[in-house]
Amino acid sequence: MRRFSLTSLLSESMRGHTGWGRQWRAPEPKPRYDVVIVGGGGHGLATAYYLATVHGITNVAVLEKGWIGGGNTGRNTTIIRSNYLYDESAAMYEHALKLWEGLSQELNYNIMFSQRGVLMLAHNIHDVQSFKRHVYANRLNGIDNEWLSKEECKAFCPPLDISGSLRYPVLGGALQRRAGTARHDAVAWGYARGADNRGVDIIQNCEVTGIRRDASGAAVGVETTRGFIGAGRIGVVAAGHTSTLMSMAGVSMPLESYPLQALVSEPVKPCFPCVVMSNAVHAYLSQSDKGELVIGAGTDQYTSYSQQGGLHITTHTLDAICELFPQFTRMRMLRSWGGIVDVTPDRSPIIGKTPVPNLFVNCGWGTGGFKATPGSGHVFAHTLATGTPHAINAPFTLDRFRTGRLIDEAAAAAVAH
Amino acid sequence: MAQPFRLSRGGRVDRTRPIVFAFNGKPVHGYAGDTVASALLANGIHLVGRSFKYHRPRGILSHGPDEPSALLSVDRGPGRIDPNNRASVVEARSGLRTTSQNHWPSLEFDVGAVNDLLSPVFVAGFYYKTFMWPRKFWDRVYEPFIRAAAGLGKAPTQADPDRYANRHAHCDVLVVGAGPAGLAAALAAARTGKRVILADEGAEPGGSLLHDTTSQIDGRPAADWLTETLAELDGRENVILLPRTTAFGYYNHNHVAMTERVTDHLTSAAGQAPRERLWQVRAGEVVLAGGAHERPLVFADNDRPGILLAESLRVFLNRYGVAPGRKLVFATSGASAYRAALDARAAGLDVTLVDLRLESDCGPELAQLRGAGVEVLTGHTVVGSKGRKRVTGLIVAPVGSDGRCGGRRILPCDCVGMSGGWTPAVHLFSQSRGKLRYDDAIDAFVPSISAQAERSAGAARGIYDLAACLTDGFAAGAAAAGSDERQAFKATETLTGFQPVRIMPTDANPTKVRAFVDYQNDVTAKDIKLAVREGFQSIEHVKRYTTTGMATDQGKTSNMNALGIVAGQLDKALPAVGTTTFRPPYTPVTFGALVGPARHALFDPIRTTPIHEWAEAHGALFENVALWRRAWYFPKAGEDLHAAVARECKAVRENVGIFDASTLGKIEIVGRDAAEFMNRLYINPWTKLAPGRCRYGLMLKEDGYILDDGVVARVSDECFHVTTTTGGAARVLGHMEDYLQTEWPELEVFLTSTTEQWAVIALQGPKARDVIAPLVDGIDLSPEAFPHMAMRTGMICGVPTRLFRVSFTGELGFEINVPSDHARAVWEAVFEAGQAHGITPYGTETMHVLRAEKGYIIVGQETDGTVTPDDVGMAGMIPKAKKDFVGKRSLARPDVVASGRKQLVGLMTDDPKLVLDEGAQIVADTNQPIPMRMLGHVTSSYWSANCGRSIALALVEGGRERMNGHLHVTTPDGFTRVTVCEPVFFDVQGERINA
Amino acid sequence: MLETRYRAARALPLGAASRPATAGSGVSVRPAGAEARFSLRARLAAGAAPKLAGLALDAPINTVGTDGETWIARLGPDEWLVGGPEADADLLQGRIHEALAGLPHSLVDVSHRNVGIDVSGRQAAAVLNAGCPLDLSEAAFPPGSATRTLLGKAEIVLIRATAAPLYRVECWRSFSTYVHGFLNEAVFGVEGSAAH
Amino acid sequence: MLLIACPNCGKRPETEFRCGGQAHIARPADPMTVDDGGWSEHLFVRANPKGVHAERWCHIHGCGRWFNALRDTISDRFIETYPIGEQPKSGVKPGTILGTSSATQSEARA
Repeated sequence: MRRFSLTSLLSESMRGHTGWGRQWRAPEPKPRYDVVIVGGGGHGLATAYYLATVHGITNVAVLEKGWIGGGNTGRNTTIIRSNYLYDESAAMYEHALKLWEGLSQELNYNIMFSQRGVLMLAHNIHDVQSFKRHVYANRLNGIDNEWLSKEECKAFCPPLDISGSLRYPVLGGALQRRAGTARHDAVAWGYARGADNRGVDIIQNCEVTGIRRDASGAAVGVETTRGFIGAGRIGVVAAGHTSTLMSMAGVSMPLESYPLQALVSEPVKPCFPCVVMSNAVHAYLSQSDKGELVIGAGTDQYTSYSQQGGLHITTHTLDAICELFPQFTRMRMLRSWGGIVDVTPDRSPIIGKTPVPNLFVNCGWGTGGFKATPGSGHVFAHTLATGTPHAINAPFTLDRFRTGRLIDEAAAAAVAH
Repeated sequence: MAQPFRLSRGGRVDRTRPIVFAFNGKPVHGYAGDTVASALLANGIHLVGRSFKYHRPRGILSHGPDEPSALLSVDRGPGRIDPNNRASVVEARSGLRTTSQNHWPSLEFDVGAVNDLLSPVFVAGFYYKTFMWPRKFWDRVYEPFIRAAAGLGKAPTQADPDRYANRHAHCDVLVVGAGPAGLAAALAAARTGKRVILADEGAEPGGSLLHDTTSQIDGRPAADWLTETLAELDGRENVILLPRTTAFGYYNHNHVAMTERVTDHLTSAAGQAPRERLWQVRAGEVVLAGGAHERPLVFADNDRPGILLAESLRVFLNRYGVAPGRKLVFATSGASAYRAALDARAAGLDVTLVDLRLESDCGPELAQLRGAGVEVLTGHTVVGSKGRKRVTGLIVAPVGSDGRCGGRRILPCDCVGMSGGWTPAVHLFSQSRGKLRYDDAIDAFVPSISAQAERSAGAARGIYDLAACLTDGFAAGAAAAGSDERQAFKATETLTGFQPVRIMPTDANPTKVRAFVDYQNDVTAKDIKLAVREGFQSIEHVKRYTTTGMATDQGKTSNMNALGIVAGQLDKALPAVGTTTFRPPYTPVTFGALVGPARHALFDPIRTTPIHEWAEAHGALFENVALWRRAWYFPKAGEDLHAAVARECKAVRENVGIFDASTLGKIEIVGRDAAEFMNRLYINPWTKLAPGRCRYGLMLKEDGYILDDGVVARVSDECFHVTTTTGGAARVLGHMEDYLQTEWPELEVFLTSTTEQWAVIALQGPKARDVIAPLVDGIDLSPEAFPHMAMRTGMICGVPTRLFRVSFTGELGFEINVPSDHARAVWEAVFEAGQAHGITPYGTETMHVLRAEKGYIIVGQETDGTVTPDDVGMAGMIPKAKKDFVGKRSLARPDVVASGRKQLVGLMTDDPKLVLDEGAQIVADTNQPIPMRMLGHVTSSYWSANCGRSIALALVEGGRERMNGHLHVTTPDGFTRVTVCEPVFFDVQGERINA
Repeated sequence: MLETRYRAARALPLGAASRPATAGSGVSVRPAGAEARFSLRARLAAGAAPKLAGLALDAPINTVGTDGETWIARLGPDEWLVGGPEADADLLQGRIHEALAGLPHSLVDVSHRNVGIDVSGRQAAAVLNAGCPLDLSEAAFPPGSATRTLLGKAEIVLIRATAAPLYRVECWRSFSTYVHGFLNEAVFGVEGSAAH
Repeated sequence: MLLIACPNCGKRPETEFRCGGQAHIARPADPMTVDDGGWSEHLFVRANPKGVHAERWCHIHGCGRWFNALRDTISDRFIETYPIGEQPKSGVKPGTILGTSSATQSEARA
């Protein structure tokens, strides 16, 4: 692998950049791999990378039906934070955040992890209680998250209006300073390059059409549009398409796939320093390094694989953005897009074994998957390599829906009374 | 005033109405009907901006929405400044102040242009390869530098004084685009009598007919046909003609979103009219007639100011009467540029044309142009341009059939019109999720399989000949309206046909050539090739890695060239590389238009009760609860929250308090099976509840967790008056209707929301009875006749009431339900009657404290969607004999019956003055290492004036086993010790309530 | 004393609302006065079609009938909204019970829950369409139409009883400030339109 | 925004409706006799098909009635809507993947 650095960049610039090779190969699939990962998004590629680097398992294929990073990895608002309430979620996302902090160097790929801080605004007394509950829980879990008065919020995010004239005035906020954003595409490409360099085969335009099981019921490989590929273990990491894939092995999942929309404005000079989230009015806003305001919208109410939602979801989101930041009404929406998010009943992921031997699944990240990418890949690699879950993903079983041991962050945030 | 490049005649501008606007502080003169671009060109101004990355001088490329380079900040007055406006679509008017962007200190002398020298380093994706060391530098040095360099104009900083409107509309046929095909389609559809909407993004409908000065349609000049057609459409009741209206989004089920620009072009204040209007059209059928976009040619330094698209050059000549130069060179690989050259020649300009095609591949246009006395160099490529802030010459060379270039020749010029062929505007078709097909004959993707009820017509599907466009449009319009009518139009033959070219052949070292593909994002052909070499081979990957097609023009001029270069590099057929999926919007849309009226007071409804104005007049502060605004507390002069609440709390327990509980949800449940229905929905039993009696009801979701609670009165055998929480009203009614309609349709029960029919005045405190006694008619208020948890109907202050004897404070209490329009009067009468008893109005904060003193839970505060009845000590309400109710089965799940669940307890701090933070976490041992084991959290915490100390409720793991034990609770700077106690702090025996 | 003082005085939430809004569009937005309203729920037996004020309850869903004073809007298969003069409230209630004797039904007084706003004028439909997503053309929403729907972020019942360009917007009390404000804003929103 | 044919009110915009998820999941007659696995399936496991989906909708801001629908989750096109308690008439089975045949084309216009 040609190492990326200022030196190599400068030396290449002398010769028209003709010396850069492929960042990852385009190999033909082998007949069999120790591990086959279905889904070439950030989570799948990270899984392959950590299988190779942490567990020394390099006879690995990542199968992607389209192009890598083309699903939710490339369709989100790139927010990264770890200030979750429950121990289980906090451990997972903090594990990821720690990996994010060194990821550019680890991958030798600038994924532009920007710790500009994520500020969650409290607009009513219930928000205040809920956010303080998070702040205290995070403190005891060793996760940075601090309560800011509204004046401190304004100091941290000057575009904010704290005059009290808003429909839902800002009462304060919870700030995680280590949180921020990253360049989503680069995450997929960086992991792909790192995994490929260690021998992992990344096979694009290869759609899985079936999961083959032996007489004992164990999974032994996948049928694909490029033929059968044998596998010691199979890890399905396919976000919105998980239900479809798992049904190929006869496994029904507690999942529903919804369209999730996001949009960006035209690029402008820096005008917004951090990430602001407002659950009360449903607004998520940051400014990309390119200058676009990046705005997350909500999910549509129905399941769909169309990657297209309704206009009313967009307008509803912009209502909230322009209520919080009335100076932005003359900005323009440049692009909008939709992803397919797979949502579990408790809105927490499922990572681990399935009823089918040798078949493992990592899904159900809902709207929160991007931020977990390195952590998710890391613990799933452990699960695939050892056949048992890592301590961090052990609580995120499929079985919890039977026992009732749910990890319901959304319910914990509750509703206004 | 002098407009040196304005032709002496021609064009559709109104020469009797001169206008003047500012560009970078200098006056620019033009005429009504000009765009900012045409007026600038009329004044010889080509340099209008600096490019995104390299800060290269840039001019005006296009006349329309595909313009990538000429982006200006436009100032229309205070609060009305916005960036990134395309000069080619902003209608010029007096008073505008326009400024160029992305340069320092000035447009002419831009320090950022040093980036151009560094361009060998700043190639596609260079930033992924560097800026990684030292690690800390990213946030502090590199990223701030990149951010400052990026972006185009400056974001607005003031609130926008303009108004925006929304309009839902329906029609049988929506026609998008009022060029020849769209007009013919609208005509055909309109003649059937169906409802037609015709929308066009231009200031004037007509499309190419507005600058077609030579064609004839059915024997008369095209302009005349246009006038007649518009007159016919305008005269029809069933047609809505919308100029300045861009259809930008094609959503599900023929929902098409369009923005109409209503006032930006008006000089005089437009009264109260909105700036823009969002049209949300639900169309029976859609005809897409959005035309086609011209492709630039990709050659070295093809981005110099003065180099325009050939057809745009023709538009400036014919529509605006502006000559973008005096000595013109057209460079082309197709026929349409010949038409522009002919028109330029006819306008008296010096014209040369360079055609990549061999002589033998050219059509009749060649002879035509030569016949007009124009020099035409066929079989010639363009290898570069001369000039810096303005093109001064085009470097051309003959190219052999082997692709080799012959001797170079410089054609001096002050303006270039280039044409690399045409790309149908399939954006909306693609948004509708129709499938595209690559048409080899015209080197373009065209609509193939529809996914919705739409059809494309004319150039939008690759039909470029005028007569064919008209005929096609008419057929599409008629078919969309369900008519078999067809009409064959006759028109002057259009010069069509081109030879696809990705990168112009060149003799230069390809690693040195900078030929721009995406002008705005400064993406060169070299960048695209680099991306492909590095393994980015899907067009989506190439886009994301190089940023080609990601700028504000969304690749309208660049996509096909980029795609072609990728295909060439991979040696694949173009369709094998695929095309990108188009997503809304077609052109950028202001947030304001999308928000419409939903701003300020109309952002979200503010729900208020009939008592609201009274509370306001009595100094209440309010809190938001769901959509409601509720009185929070009633401070007297000099009181803060703490002091006011302490006073209110004491007043209730000592005398009497009055509280507005109107926001509580209310549902009237009526029918033969009402009790059975209640049995199934609540954990409690209802069959034996006597009419006139009340019961506290608790409702679960099917997953076993608490959904809502409230007091329920049985009005009669077949009628219950149910109350819900304020925020839960709609949710509970929805939950009930769902079960009633879908699970138990056999039950004869009807549900009606009466939340707003009844206002609720809560009167709480030992003197409550004394206050209302003189006001009530027909109800015996004595404790024997009217015990706690009873409901009576009668009159109060002369209006009917359902009077509840209930208490959320632990005191003697009444909740007076009266019809809402009478509530203010009754409230005032009660307040007046209460004066003698020390009546005190109180708000939600005091309500919270008083109920916490008694350990009454609030759903949503003590519970959070993961709490069961047993967790809050209410499992005893479930009758043993009850076989089923919603949520019962889930209460038997292994982890729900397991020990160690969090249970509701009270907490008392060692320091009685210390009020815990709500949300504070609880641990057993403060010396354990992080991560600590948390046992639960504080759900409610207050200063209790009545107890003379702080009190708190908490959910604690195994809490009921920990009575009188010590735990530790987080504080802002550490921990504090607490003692676990029963969750009741005042009147533990509960005697006061029965007073 | 108290009785006479309060019985007559219904304090309507928009009672103090500003003058009827009219702008260049000529649309008038006017809060209605005090009226009696009932939510009627009933399961009609096959063939049995009780009549009320001469209006059949089995009229198609989403239609309204009126005898000039009383109006009955059928909002769903088993739901009607009935309106009439304030003074006739008790009478009306009695008549409904009488008409439905023997049929399972529920009649709930919602006079104070609902607030009426009348929108009239040539462009009334366009004003409503600022927030109402329905097709309000003559063909799709002719005189005699009534339905529950949305206006912006509020639920309304929209009633067009007569041929005049006059629409009754009924909403819940606490939404009336929003709905009234929305309609007033929408009056401006139709200005400057190229389309009429 | 979808356009949904309410069986009572005809085609109305999606914002008037609330989606209630998968249809035809009947509440067990006696839930206490269902084992933990079965109850978990009842509560949580959903078909989530890429293709035809049977789902519940409520015309909450219209007639207030619940009904069922068959919708293709790939194209978001409705195949039919039908009353609660009934089965679809079209005979299209949930889970079916519809092609872009001319038949479905004409449905786009239906």
